[in-house]
Amino acid sequence: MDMMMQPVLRLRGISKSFPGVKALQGVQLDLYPGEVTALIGENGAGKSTIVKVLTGIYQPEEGTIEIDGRGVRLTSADAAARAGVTAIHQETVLFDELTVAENIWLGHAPRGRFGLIDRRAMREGAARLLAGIGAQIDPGARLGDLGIASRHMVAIARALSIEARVVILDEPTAALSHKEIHELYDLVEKLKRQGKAILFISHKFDEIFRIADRYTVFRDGQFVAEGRMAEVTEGALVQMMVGRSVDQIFPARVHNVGAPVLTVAGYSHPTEFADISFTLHRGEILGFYGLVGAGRSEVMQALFGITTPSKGACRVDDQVRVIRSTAEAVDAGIVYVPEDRGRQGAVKGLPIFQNVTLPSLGAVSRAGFLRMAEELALARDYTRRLDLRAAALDQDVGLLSGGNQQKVVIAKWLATRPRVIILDEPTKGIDIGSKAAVHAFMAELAAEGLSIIMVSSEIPEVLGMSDRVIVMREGRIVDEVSGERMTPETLVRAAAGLAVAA
Amino acid sequence: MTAPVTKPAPRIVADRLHSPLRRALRSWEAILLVVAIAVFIGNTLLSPYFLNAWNLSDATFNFTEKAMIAFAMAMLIVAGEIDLSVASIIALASTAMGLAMTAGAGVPVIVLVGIGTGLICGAVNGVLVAGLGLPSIVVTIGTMSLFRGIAFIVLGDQAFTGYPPEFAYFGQGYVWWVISFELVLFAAFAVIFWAVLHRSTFGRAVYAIGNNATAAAFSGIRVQRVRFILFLLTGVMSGVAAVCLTSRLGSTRPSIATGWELEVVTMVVLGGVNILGGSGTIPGVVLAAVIMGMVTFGFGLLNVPGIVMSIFLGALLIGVIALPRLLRRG
Amino acid sequence: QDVKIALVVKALGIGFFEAAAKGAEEAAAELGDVEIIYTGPTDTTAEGQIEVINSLIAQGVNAIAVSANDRDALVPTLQKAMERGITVISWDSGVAPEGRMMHLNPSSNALIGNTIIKLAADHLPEGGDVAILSASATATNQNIWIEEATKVLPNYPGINLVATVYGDDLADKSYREAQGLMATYPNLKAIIAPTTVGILAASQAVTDAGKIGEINVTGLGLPSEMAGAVASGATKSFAIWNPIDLGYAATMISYNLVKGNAAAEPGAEIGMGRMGTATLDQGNEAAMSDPFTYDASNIDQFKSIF
Amino acid sequence: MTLFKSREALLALAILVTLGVIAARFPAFVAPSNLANVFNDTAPLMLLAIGQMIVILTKCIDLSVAANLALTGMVAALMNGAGVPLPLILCAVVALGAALGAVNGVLVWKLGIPSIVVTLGTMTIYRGTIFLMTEGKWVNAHEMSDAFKALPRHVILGLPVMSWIAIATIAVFAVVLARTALGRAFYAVGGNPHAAVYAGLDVGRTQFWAFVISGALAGVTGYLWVARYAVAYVDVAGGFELDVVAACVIGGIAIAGGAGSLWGAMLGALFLGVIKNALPVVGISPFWQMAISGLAIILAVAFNAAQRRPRGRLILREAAQ
Ligand SMILES: Nc1ncnc2c1ncn2[C@@H]1O[C@H](COP(=O)(O)OP(=O)(O)OP(=O)(O)O)[C@@H](O)[C@H]1O
Ligand SMILES: Nc1ncnc2c1ncn2[C@@H]1O[C@H](COP(=O)(O)OP(=O)(O)OP(=O)(O)O)[C@@H](O)[C@H]1O
Ligand SMILES: [Mg+2]
Ligand SMILES: [Mg+2]
Repeated sequence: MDMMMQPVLRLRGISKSFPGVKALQGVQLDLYPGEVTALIGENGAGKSTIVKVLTGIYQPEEGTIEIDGRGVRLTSADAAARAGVTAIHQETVLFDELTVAENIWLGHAPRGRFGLIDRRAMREGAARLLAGIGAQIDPGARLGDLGIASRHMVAIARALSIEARVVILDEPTAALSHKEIHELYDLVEKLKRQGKAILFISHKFDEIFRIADRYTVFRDGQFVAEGRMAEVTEGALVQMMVGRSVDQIFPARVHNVGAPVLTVAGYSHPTEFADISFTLHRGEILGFYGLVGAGRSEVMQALFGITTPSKGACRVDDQVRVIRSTAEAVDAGIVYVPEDRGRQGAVKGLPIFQNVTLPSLGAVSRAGFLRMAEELALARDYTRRLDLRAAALDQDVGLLSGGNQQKVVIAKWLATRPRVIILDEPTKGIDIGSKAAVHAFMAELAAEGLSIIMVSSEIPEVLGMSDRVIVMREGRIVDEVSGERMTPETLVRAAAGLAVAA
Repeated sequence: MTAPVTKPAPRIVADRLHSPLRRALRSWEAILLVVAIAVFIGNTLLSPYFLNAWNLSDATFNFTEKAMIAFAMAMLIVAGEIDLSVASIIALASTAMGLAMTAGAGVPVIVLVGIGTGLICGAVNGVLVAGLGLPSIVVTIGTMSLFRGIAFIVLGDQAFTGYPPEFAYFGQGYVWWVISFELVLFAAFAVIFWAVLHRSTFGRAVYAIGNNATAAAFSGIRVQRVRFILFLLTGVMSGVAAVCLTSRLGSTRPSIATGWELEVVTMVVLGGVNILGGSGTIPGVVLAAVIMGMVTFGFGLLNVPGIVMSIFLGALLIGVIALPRLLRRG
Repeated sequence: QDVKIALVVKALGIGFFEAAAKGAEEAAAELGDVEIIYTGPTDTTAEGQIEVINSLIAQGVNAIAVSANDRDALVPTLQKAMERGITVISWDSGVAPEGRMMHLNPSSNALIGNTIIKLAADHLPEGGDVAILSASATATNQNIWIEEATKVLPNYPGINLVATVYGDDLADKSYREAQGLMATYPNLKAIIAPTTVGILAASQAVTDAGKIGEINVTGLGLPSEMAGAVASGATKSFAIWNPIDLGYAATMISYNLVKGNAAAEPGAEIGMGRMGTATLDQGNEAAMSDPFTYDASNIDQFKSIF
Repeated sequence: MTLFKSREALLALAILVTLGVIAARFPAFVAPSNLANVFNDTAPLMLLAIGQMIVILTKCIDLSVAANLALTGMVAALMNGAGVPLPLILCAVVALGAALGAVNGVLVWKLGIPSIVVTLGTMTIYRGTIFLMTEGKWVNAHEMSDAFKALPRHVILGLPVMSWIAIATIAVFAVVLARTALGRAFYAVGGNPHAAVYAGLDVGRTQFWAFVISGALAGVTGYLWVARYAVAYVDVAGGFELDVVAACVIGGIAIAGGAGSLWGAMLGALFLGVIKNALPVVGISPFWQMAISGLAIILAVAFNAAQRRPRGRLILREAAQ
C-alpha cells in the first residue's frame, strides 16, 4: 500500500548543526496526502529543527527536499509558503502592534488599486478564516490585546491563509483549552479530507493515537523508525523514542503532610484575581487546576513578588511577610519556575552554570566577590540531579532544547534550598522520559519536606501528583478538592463553571 | 506500561567546552591587542617624536578622562542601557565646582562638590530610567540638554577661573616621573571596574540583566536597583572626570567637554561591548581607550586634521566589528 | 634648521583663518628659514585645541601662535609649552596673560567696539533700535568688542541697543536668531553681527524676510562672502581688518621672538615686517591696525582677495 | 488603537496650549504669516523625522542623517558651482542621499552590525568626507546661483516650496506606511523580528530600505538646507540628528521599534519647532533654551510612557466591565 501512495513531501539525509550540537544527522521524513504523520521524539530530538528546515527558516547543510517528486530549495519562509508548506510553530510568533487581520495576511495581503493593500478584503478574509476554525475574534483587534489562546488561534488562521499542500503543527495543543483542542482535532480531520499532508508534533500520546495515521521517530537528531500507527503500541513507541522503557505511572507518594508553611489570605488585584486564600503544608503538593487564562499564573507571580497585590497578606511559617519583589520572595523561601521559559526562565546568553547560580550568588561568593569553583560545584550538583543533557556547563543556555532549558531553571531554584517551590506547567513541552523524571523528582522533594505548588492544565498530572487541588476560574478560587472528590469530572466541571450552577 | 521503573545514571557534563587559553586567543581583546600593537608600531615608524617618554605621557591625557567614564558606561551598556548625558554632567559638575570655588571652598570641598554633582545627575537619570521605567537613550538625550542647559543658565557667557593652585594636581600633576595622576587614576579604576564587572555578584547581575532583564527579575535580582546604581556610578565617574578636566583646563565654561558622549560610546563599542547589552569586558575598553588615544596622538604628530582622525576612528569602529563577521562568512 | 612656527586656529575651514594662513606663508617665504604648520581642531572647542597643542609640543615646534577658543582653558597647556622653551603668542582671539608671552589684537578693541556701532549709526540719522547677533557666548573677542560697544553707546544718541543674542557661529542658528530678533522687535533698524558667520546669516534672513532697506545688517565680515549682501542692499557697509595681514604679522612676531630679536615685555617694540612694528602695552598686548570699512564703492576691489 | 489616537490628540493640544500662552503676550507670533514661517522652519526637521521614524520602527536608529544632509548639501552646492542645472542637482541629491543610506543599510543587513554602531561610524565618515572634498572650505551665498537659492523660498499659495515639499512627502509616506506591503513590513520587522522571519519577511532587507528612505530624505533636506541658509560647510546641521530622534520620541515612536504613527512624529517635530522658534520671541534668555528643550523632551517621554504602561491582564469579570 505504501508502495502505491506517493509521498507529497520527501526528505532525505537532512543534516543541520549548531555550534556544539548536531541537531539533525541525515534524517528522513515522508508525508502522505490525506494522512497525519506524528513526529515523535524526546526534548531536543530535533523535531522543531526539522520544522524550521521545512519552512525555510533554517538551511540544512546536507540532504534533499522533494515536493511531488521534484527537488526544491526552501531559502526563506516566503519560498516555503510558495512551495506549499505552512506551519504552526511551537512558539506563537506574531506581531503585538498589528491587528489580527494584518497578522494573518502579512506578506501575502490581497491587493487593490495601484497595488495598494486592500484592507477590506483583508478584514473579510480574516473573519472567514477565523470563523472556519471556530474562533470568535475581531479581525480589527490589536493582537497584543488578546489572550494566549486567542493568539494561538490567530496563528492557526495565518497558517491556513496560505494555500498549502503540507501543514505542520508543532505542539499545537500546548496552549489550548479542552474545547479548543477538540475544535483543532476537527480542523485536522477537515484538512485530511482536503487531501493535505499533515505533520503533527506532540508529546501527548493520547493525542497522537487519536489523530495520527503514521509515525516517525527521531532520537538525538537521528532517524530511528517510521510506520503506521495501527501497527504500533504506546510502549513500543516510547521504547523507540528514548531507547529504553519508561514507566508512565506516577510515582507512589506517601501523603504525610506536615504543619502549615505558607498561608495566603485574601490576595486581590484590580484586574487579575480576587480573594485568593489557601494554606500550603510541609511536604505537600498542592495542585492548581483551571482552564488556560484562569489567572493561576498571575496569582503565582503575585506570590513571587513580580506583581504586588492590592489587598491581602501572606504568612510563611509564623512570620507575616510582605513580598514586593522577587528578591524578598526568595528571601522568604518562595521560588517560582515560570511557564514562559524563553522570556522569564533562562537567561539566554549566559552559560548554564551562571544561570544555575544566579539566585544563589550570595552562597557562592565572599564579600560580594564570586568563587568560580564553588559556582561550578553547585551547578554540577543540581544539573546532575536533573539529568541535564548538555555538552559543558559553560555552554550558553540558549543552545539547549526547550526541555533542557526547563531543567536548568528548576536546578537554579532548587539550588537556593527553598521552603516553597511553585512550578507553573512544569512539564509543558517536556518529553515523556524527562516528564517522568520531573515527576519522580517532585515526589522526592516533597518527601524531603519541601512544599510544592504545581500549576498544571493536564488533568492526569494534576490528579496523579497532587495531595490537594485548587480549581480557579476567571481569577477566583471556585473549588478545593481532595481525597475522594479528586476526579477528572469534578475538576472539569468546576473549571468550566458548571459545578457552581449545579 | 508494564516496563519496570528505570533510572539511568546521569550523564557527566563537563565544566568547560574549551580551555581558557583557547578562549582568550579567540577573543575580541586579542584582536584589539593586535590592533594596538600595530598602531604603536605604525606611529613609531611614521613619527620620530612618538617614542619619547614625555610625549607618550602627554598622549595619555587624550584618553584618561574619557576612559574613566567609559568604564562605567561599559557596565551600563552591558546592562542594556546607555547614558548620553555624561558630557553634560561634566559641564554641570564643573560649573558647580566653580560656584564652590567662588564661594571660597577649599580643594577637598571643590572635589566633593564635583563628584557630588555627578552623583545627583546620575540619580536623576536613574530615577527616570529605573524608577519610571523610561527608555534610557531618550531620557539621557533629554537630560543631556537639561544638565548643560543649567550650566549655561548659571554661567552664561562667563567663565570660572582662578582655581587654587593645589587644585591643578588632579589634571596636571605627576605621581612619579612621567606617570601622571590621571594615568594612575585610570589604571586604578580599570582594576576596580574589572573586579566589579567580572568578579563580583553585582557584575553578574549586570550581565544577567543585559541578556534578559525579565528572566533576571524572575531570578530574584533587583533589576531596577541595579540599573539605578549603574546610573549613579556613571554620574560619579563623570564627576571624577569633571574634576580632572577642570583641573587640567584650570577653568570652567558651560561648553566644556562638548561631544564627549559619542567619543565615550565609541570607545566602549570599540572595546567589544555589545551595544545591545549582555556582553563586553573592561580589558577590551582599556585597550580601545589606548588605541583611540594613540591614534589621535599619532595623527596629531603628523599634523593631520582632527576630522581625518575621526574618519579613521569611524572606519576603525565599523571595520573592527565588520572584519570578524566578514571572515566568518567568507 | 628651519624655525617651526605653528599657526593654531579656532577651527579649520573658516575663510578668515584660511586667509590668515596665506599671510603666514607669505611671511615664511619672505623670511626663508621658516616652516609653517597650519593646524586647528575640527570644531571650535578648547579641548580640541589642547590636543592639537599637545602634539605640537611633542614635535618640538619653536613657536605657537594661537587664536583661542577659550581664553582660560588653554592656559595650563600653553604654560607647559612655554616651560619646554616654546615661544607662545596669541592673536585674533586672546589667551589670558599667564598663558602667553604676548597677544596681537587685529585692531584695538575700543576701536572695533566703536566701529561696529558707528557702522550702524551712520545709516540711522534719526536713530532707532539695533540688536547684536554674536558668535558663541564664550567667544572672547566678541565679548570684549560688545563690552566696548556698550561703553560708547552714549555717544550715539537715539541708537537703542535692544538685545544681544548668540548664533554660536552656526549658520542655521544665527539665521533663526536673526528671525527671532525681527519677530520680537518690529521696529528693529539694524542688526550688528561682529562675526563673519553671523553677518552672513543675518543678511540672508533679512533678504528672505523681504526687509532689505528696512533693516541694515552690519558688523564684521569678509568681502568675498559679503559681496552679495552689499549688492542686494541688505548690508550697506561692514568692516574687517585684513586677515592676511594678521597671519603675516603673527608669524613675523613669532619669528622675532624665537630669534631673540625682541623680548615680550611691556613697552617693547616688535617688528612685523611690512606691517611695521607692534608696541606692547602694560598687558603685553598690541594692536595691528585699524579696521577697514567696505561698502558698495570698494567691495569689488577686495572680494576676490579674501 | 484609541490610546494612540488620544496620544496624538494630546500632543496637538500641548502645541496649541503653548501657542495660546505665547499668543497671550505676543500676538504677532500666531499671525498666520509667522505660523507659516515656523512651519517652514520646521520642515527640514519633519522631513528627517519621517525617515528617522521609519528607521526606528524597524528597531534601528540613524545617527548619520545630519552628516548625510551636510554631505549631500555640500555636493549640491559644489555641483551648482560647477554649473550643473538644478533639476539634475535635485536628482543627484536624492540618489546620493539614498546611496549613503544604503551604505548604512548594507552594513546592518549583510553584516548584522547594530545600527547605532554603523551610523555612529558613518556619521563621522560622512562629515569627514566633506572635509576631504573641500579641505574645510565654505561655499557661501555669493558662490551659489540665484536659481539654486530661490527654489525653497519660492512662495506658492502662501507657503514656500520647502513647506510644500514637506507636506507632499508626509502625504506620500502616509500612504506608504498604511497601505503598502513594505510599509506594514516596517512595523512587523520592528515589532517582532523573530516573528517576521517566520512570516517570510527579510528583516535585514526591510531595514535596508528604511535606511535608504531615511538617506534619500536626508539628501533632499541637504539641498533644501544649503539653499535656504545659503551656505555649505563641514559642520552644517551639527548635532541635528539628536533633534530628529527627539522629535520622533516626543511624537510617541517607541524607541524599541514596531509602534508609533507618522502623525505622532510630525507633531513631535512641530512641537520642537514651536518651542525653538518661540523662546527667542518670548524673550527668554538664550541661555535658558537648552534646559527648556531638555525638560520638554523628558516630560513628553514620561507622559508617553505613562500612557503606554500595561496595567495587568483583564481576567476578573468585574474588572472587564
Ligand atoms: N538556534 C539554535 N542554536 C543552537 N542550538 C540549537 C538551536 N535550535 C535548536 N538547537 C539544538 O538543536 C537540538 C534540537 O532542538 P529542537 O528544538 O529541534 O528539539 P525538539 O525536538 O523540538 O525539542 P522539544 O520537544 O523540547 O521542543 C537541541 O539540542 C537544541 O539544543
Ligand atoms: N495578553 C497577554 N498579555 C500579557 N501576557 C500574556 C498575555 N496572554 C498571555 N500572557 C502570558 O502568557 C503566559 C500564559 O498565558 P495564560 O496565563 O493565558 O495561560 P495559563 O498560564 O495557562 O493560564 P493561567 O492564567 O490560568 O495560568 C502567562 O505568563 C501570561 O502572563
Ligand atoms: Mg520543539
Ligand atoms: Mg499559566
